[in-house]
Amino acid sequence: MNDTRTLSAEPAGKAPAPASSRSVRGLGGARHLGLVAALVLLAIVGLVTQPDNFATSSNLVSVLALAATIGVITVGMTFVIIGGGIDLSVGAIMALASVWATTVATQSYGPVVMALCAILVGAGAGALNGFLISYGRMVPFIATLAMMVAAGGLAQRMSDRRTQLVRPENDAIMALSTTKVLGLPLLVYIFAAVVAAGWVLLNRTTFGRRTFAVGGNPEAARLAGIDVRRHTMLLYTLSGVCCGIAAILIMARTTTGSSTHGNLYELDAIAAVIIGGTLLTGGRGTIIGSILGLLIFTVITNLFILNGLNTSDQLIAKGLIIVAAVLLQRRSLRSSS
Amino acid sequence: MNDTRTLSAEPAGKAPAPASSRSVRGLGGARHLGLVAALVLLAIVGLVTQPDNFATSSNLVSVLALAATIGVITVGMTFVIIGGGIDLSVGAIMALASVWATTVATQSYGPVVMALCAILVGAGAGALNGFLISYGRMVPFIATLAMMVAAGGLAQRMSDRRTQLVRPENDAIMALSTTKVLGLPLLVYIFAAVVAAGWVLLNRTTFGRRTFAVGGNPEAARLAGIDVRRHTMLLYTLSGVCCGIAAILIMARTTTGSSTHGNLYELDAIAAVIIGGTLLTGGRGTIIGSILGLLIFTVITNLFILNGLNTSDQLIAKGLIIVAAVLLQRRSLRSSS
Amino acid sequence: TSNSEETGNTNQQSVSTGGDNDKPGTKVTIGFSAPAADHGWIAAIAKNAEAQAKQYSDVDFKPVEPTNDINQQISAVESLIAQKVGALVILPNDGQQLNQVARKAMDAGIPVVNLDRVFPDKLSYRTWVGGDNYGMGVAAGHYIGKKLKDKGVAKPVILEIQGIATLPLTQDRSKGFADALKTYGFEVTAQQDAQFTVESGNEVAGNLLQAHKKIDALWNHDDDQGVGVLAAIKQANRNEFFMVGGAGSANAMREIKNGGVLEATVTYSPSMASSAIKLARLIAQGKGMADLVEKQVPQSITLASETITKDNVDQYLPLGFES
Amino acid sequence: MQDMRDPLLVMRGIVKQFPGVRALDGVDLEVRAGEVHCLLGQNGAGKSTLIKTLAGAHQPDEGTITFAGQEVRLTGPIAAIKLGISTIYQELDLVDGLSVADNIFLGHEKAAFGFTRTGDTNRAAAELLGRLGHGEIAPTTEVGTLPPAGKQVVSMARALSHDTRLIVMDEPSAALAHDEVDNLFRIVRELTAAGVAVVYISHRLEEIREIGDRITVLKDGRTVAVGLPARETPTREIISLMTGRDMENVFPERPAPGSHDGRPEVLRVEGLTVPGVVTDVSFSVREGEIVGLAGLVGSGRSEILEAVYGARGCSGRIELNGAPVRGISSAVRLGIGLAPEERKAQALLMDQSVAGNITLSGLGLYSRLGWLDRKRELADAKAQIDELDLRPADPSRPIRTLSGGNQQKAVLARWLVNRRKLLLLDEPTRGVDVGARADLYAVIRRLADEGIGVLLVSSELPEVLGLADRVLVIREGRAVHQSDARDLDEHRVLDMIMEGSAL
Ligand SMILES: Nc1ncnc2c1ncn2[C@@H]1O[C@H](COP(=O)(O)OP(=O)(O)OP(=O)(O)O)[C@@H](O)[C@H]1O
Ligand SMILES: Nc1ncnc2c1ncn2[C@@H]1O[C@H](COP(=O)(O)OP(=O)(O)OP(=O)(O)O)[C@@H](O)[C@H]1O
Ligand SMILES: [Mg+2]
Ligand SMILES: [Mg+2]
Repeated sequence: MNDTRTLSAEPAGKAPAPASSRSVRGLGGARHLGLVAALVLLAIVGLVTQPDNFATSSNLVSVLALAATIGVITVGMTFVIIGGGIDLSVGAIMALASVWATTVATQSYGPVVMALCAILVGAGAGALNGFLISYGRMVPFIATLAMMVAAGGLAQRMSDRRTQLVRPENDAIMALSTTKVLGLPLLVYIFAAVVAAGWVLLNRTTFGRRTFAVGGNPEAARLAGIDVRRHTMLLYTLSGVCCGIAAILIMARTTTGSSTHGNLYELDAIAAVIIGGTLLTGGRGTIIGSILGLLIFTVITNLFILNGLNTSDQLIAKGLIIVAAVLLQRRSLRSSS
Repeated sequence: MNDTRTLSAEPAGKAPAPASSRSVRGLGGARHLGLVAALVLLAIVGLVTQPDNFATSSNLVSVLALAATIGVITVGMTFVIIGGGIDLSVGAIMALASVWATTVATQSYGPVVMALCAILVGAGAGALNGFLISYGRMVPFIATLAMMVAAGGLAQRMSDRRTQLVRPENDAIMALSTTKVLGLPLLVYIFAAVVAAGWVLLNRTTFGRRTFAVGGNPEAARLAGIDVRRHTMLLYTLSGVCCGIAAILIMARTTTGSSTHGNLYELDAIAAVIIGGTLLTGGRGTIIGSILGLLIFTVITNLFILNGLNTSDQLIAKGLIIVAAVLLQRRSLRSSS
Repeated sequence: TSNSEETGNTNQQSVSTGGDNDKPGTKVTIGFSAPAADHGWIAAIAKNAEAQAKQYSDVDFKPVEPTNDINQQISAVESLIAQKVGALVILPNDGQQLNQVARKAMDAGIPVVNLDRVFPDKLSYRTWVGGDNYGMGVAAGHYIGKKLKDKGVAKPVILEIQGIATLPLTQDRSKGFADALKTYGFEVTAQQDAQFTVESGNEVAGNLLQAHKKIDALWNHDDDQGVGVLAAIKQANRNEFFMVGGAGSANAMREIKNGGVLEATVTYSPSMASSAIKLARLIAQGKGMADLVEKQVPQSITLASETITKDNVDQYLPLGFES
Repeated sequence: MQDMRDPLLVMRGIVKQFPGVRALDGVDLEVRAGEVHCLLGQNGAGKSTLIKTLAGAHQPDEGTITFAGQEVRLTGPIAAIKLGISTIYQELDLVDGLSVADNIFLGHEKAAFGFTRTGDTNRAAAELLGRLGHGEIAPTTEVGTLPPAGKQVVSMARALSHDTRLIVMDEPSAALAHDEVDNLFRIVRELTAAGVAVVYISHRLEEIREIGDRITVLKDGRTVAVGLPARETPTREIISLMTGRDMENVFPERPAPGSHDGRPEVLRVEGLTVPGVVTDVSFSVREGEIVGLAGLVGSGRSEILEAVYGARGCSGRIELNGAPVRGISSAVRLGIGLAPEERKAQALLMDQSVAGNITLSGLGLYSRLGWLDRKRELADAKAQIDELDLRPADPSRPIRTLSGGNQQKAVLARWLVNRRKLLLLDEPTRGVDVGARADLYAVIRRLADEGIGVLLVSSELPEVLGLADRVLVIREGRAVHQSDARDLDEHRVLDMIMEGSAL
């Protein structure tokens, strides 16, 4: 055969990873170099400006604990966006789940039921999103916007707009945030477990493959015999479940359920996913990238507060850092090709 | 004349409108029937629940005045989204423009300079967005998110987080909201003028045609000889200009410039555009649809105000109405094919 | 912070002890507009106003959609003006931004009772009733300053967690706090702002505690976000300092009673909404205040900010609002 | 077991209505096991629609489908796949973000309890690719990085990955060059030898002759001929069945050799180098001359066109009528037009009308200070639609609903409204039917006669040799030969383009 080289041509622009780096690609090798570089730069800034406070274990634990809640949501969001959708309702669903789980009735059954309740509420709301989108054929942006508004209202109604305390007898919930194993609070382990499970689901299962297909080319997915609608339902349900888990974490951290929880989380989660290299158009993306993107945001906030910057300056700096991080990442992608 | 219809493809995708409805299509005929139906339904609800208050001229004026500010922003957003982008920074740019225009220095030059200042600030911020996106090749979501954060911070810094009053000698600005011509305040005319100009620009000029091309298939647009980058720059600049005009209107309405203006306007504007039938993926959409979408939101709010519904119930109802409106619209599209 | 046992609705701060004034008079429609009730204190404001109005058979209460968007609030007030209500009670999102429309109401002959956040133009309201934000900061500053002075701490680390930074009330509170501390020769070491929500309080405090390994005192402007602040303190396992709250929620009072990091809170009571309704009714009916000599309601009433500590908490508990 | 002469598939009276179009209007089709059944018809005749109903992707409005003696209802793609019907679609439907192996096994992944078995998947994919003669495509490559021909191979591998009794191939050779078509035929023969039936769609009659057994001809959504013998039926008869008209010569008359000699050069290219793809290519195109570029897929012909158009970074001199070309806008301003290779990705606005697509690069012609004169715009678009016999002749129809060949005509029309000095045509007749092809050739020649220079890339040698005045043979990015087209024949050119690269 003489046509051997012609059909496997690698276009320069798209930067196929060299064979040696392929094995790590799934785990976030070269393609995440820019993000890692941004994180390292931020860490250096932290070390220089706050030598005593930044690199302490308690500060790092605190950063992880702060990242955990949105982190869990970000995992679900990554699936939804890779699958070609978007979920604006994550914050509101989390709020609703936290409120539902802290009603007097639910609390009377103890912490396990509370946790289950949060997850079920999340799953239910997510499934409703999925239903509206796949079977009702609504645009994801609008369907989840409607859910965001309605779930927020329901959460307010249910809680009568009050902050609901987790009762002392259910302090097993709070223990997630106060009990430490090997120096890390339990909720960090939950976060890690969700990330790991998300990674495996995305990269090692047929569900994950099909998510890429559904997002990348729904018509091709349909012709390949994939039930695109069912899959879409599942994606939003998964995102809802993540919101339910996040609700448990936020209850643990704040000791409350409240309709004000999760305000603007959707923006943070989407931004993390996109900074992490997932395309808003679907079909491409990684969990690791999203988590790195999120950590960048969390570390920025941490650095600002450690350095006592006021909010206005924080905001300006944040804008600049986002731009810098993205340009840095693109640069590293280009040079790695 | 049956050839006026032929240059813009049918939005209903596969469903060409029947010949009879074609003549009105450009102005938003059949394709917007669902939206109009939703508006009519809302009006009926208004008439039934508030027979004395809803259909009064003062209430309708109030609805239009309320819609004007976001309305102007929505026009710019429609261009950006048809062009394949998104602009999260509209609210923040409006806030920044309002703050800049109400600084002591600017106010000393009188109302005309204030208005020019607002527009220039908007244009500048928009152009920077466009630059980052087209020449810096950043994802629009991230670039404008960075701008949203940074412009918000800058507005806070500039105003020292205080609300800046428009000084009495510059009350020509306030006059936009208080002076009425034929019963309507001037700002409603400004709104109408922006909508009309937007419609003409989108449907009757090469700029508009190229916007569809750039959003629909940027590679094809490039190979057809369109300078895609320059066009993208212009689109975001246009959106920025709209934010500047909106800043003038908000100054007129509130008599102030403030960094808190425009909070979450981006979400409302995007939602209006999408409910109006413009695709988030670009290449398709209408100004009229966006404005109808916005009016639906505004009328919903107005109805809630008139009926004194409590917030939680409002939110739940709003979510349901959004879903209903969209399903109604799709139904009408289907049956018109 | 409520759980059902307490939601038995004992603490709606609607009181009717106005002597003859509470007897039914001419019928009055009172329009009411406030920011969105996404926050315990504001929710208490809305509830108190409604509950107070319900006490009077001669009051027709017309609340409009609460919103955090100034543009919508303007629209809401416009609609009340169009409906020709007898009096308006307005808690603006921002006094300056709502000034024009309030003025419009006054010009149309509708008396406006300005609640809490003040309009800059005195022609825009008939009466202002509100808390003393500056005084609140002063009270917190004095409590912290005095206590640290007594302990003999030389250069104390004093932190401040504000509410929403862009609100004038936040700036007033911070100014009062700084001024009061100055009288002891102290100053604020670090200041961050939160969003009045539990979760933002938790996040800001979580980070702030990392920045300062040893703290002497902490003032948190708002007891709603204070729940999150307290949780963060617990999670960081810190107790070397004491904390002062703000507003006076029932939950904060219970914490004070139990003894812990939270030692005091300075009040900023949502009961002002009940008072505002009462005043609006009186104004519309042309009556004066029973305990005053004057025949008309005063032009401005500033509530005092009180300091609640373990010593007097029992006395205040019934007034605490459930956040 | 079934007898070879019993039909494996019988479709009767299939009707499929789209809004405004009756794409299928009572089609019959009979396919036997082990045969290559060719489906012919003009662009828009309904071939793709028919095979989509067979694949379960469309639901027919009327008609019956009998497969292996059983009447079946194909409720979705899965149903068809389960029966053993696999399809290679005309518009390659692959997922760019997934690897080659994942694409091949999409929907029927090799997995245990939902966990993919990556090793197995890659091994099986490598085996299929090897069987297709493309072992060099690594199963882990992301499909988006493959050239069109590579994607075609992956689609084929996907079809073969199922246990099939019938494979439908919708214009599989459109994206392939000469030698790869041979490879494709080898595979088809292997399949039919094993008793698999193949439905083969192509606009290239010589392929039908070579590989086909029987022919069914569609016209305007109806079957007009069934089971004609593929080798014996005269070309003239086939064409007249398809088009309803007789056609004498496919290629138009060429001017005498050397008749361009004295005319000025429109395009002059010197030392053109695109790093890694094209090396030191020099040539010129004179007024009224059609210059063809012959070469293998991947030899760099598209890159040469893109470089001339200013769409690709390169070194060397490119001049149009003496003025240097710098970037696309300068190319367009100077009077160059490009009809790119992948119409869907590079040329068309799928959401826009036919007219909107045609006038896209000529908007300046109809505007004053940016204001569009839509009446003139529409009149021009309509004129080109009539001129190219684009069907349906409705300028307001969304272009996505047109058949592939008609879409291609719209791309050409774009540069006919906006008159050019130099036209760059990259595979201008890909997917275009015989009748339309002759029309296109005539148009191209007429444009040349009007003085326009044309640079033509085609993977079909007869097209290059029959249409061009002069031919440039490209091998691995270098121009290895240049001469008058009449001095060349297919054999010689093939020798030249393969020389040195054969194993
Ligand atoms: N989704 C659709 N909506 C509306 N019309 C369609 C659609 N798909 C195809 N058509 C129309 O159906 C007819 C048949 O199209 P089809 O794609 O089957 O033709 P074809 O024979 O495959 O042509 P080609 O050789 O160009 O591929 C055409 O008129 C086409 O415009
Ligand atoms: N975007 C790209 N980046 C890098 N290399 C590319 C790109 N596109 C194509 N190539 C490679 O450049 C070489 C030349 O490709 P080109 O498309 O010019 O070939 P061609 O002769 O036009 O063949 P075809 O008949 O497929 O058009 C091939 O190896 C091809 O794979
Ligand atoms: Mg076809
Ligand atoms: Mg090519």
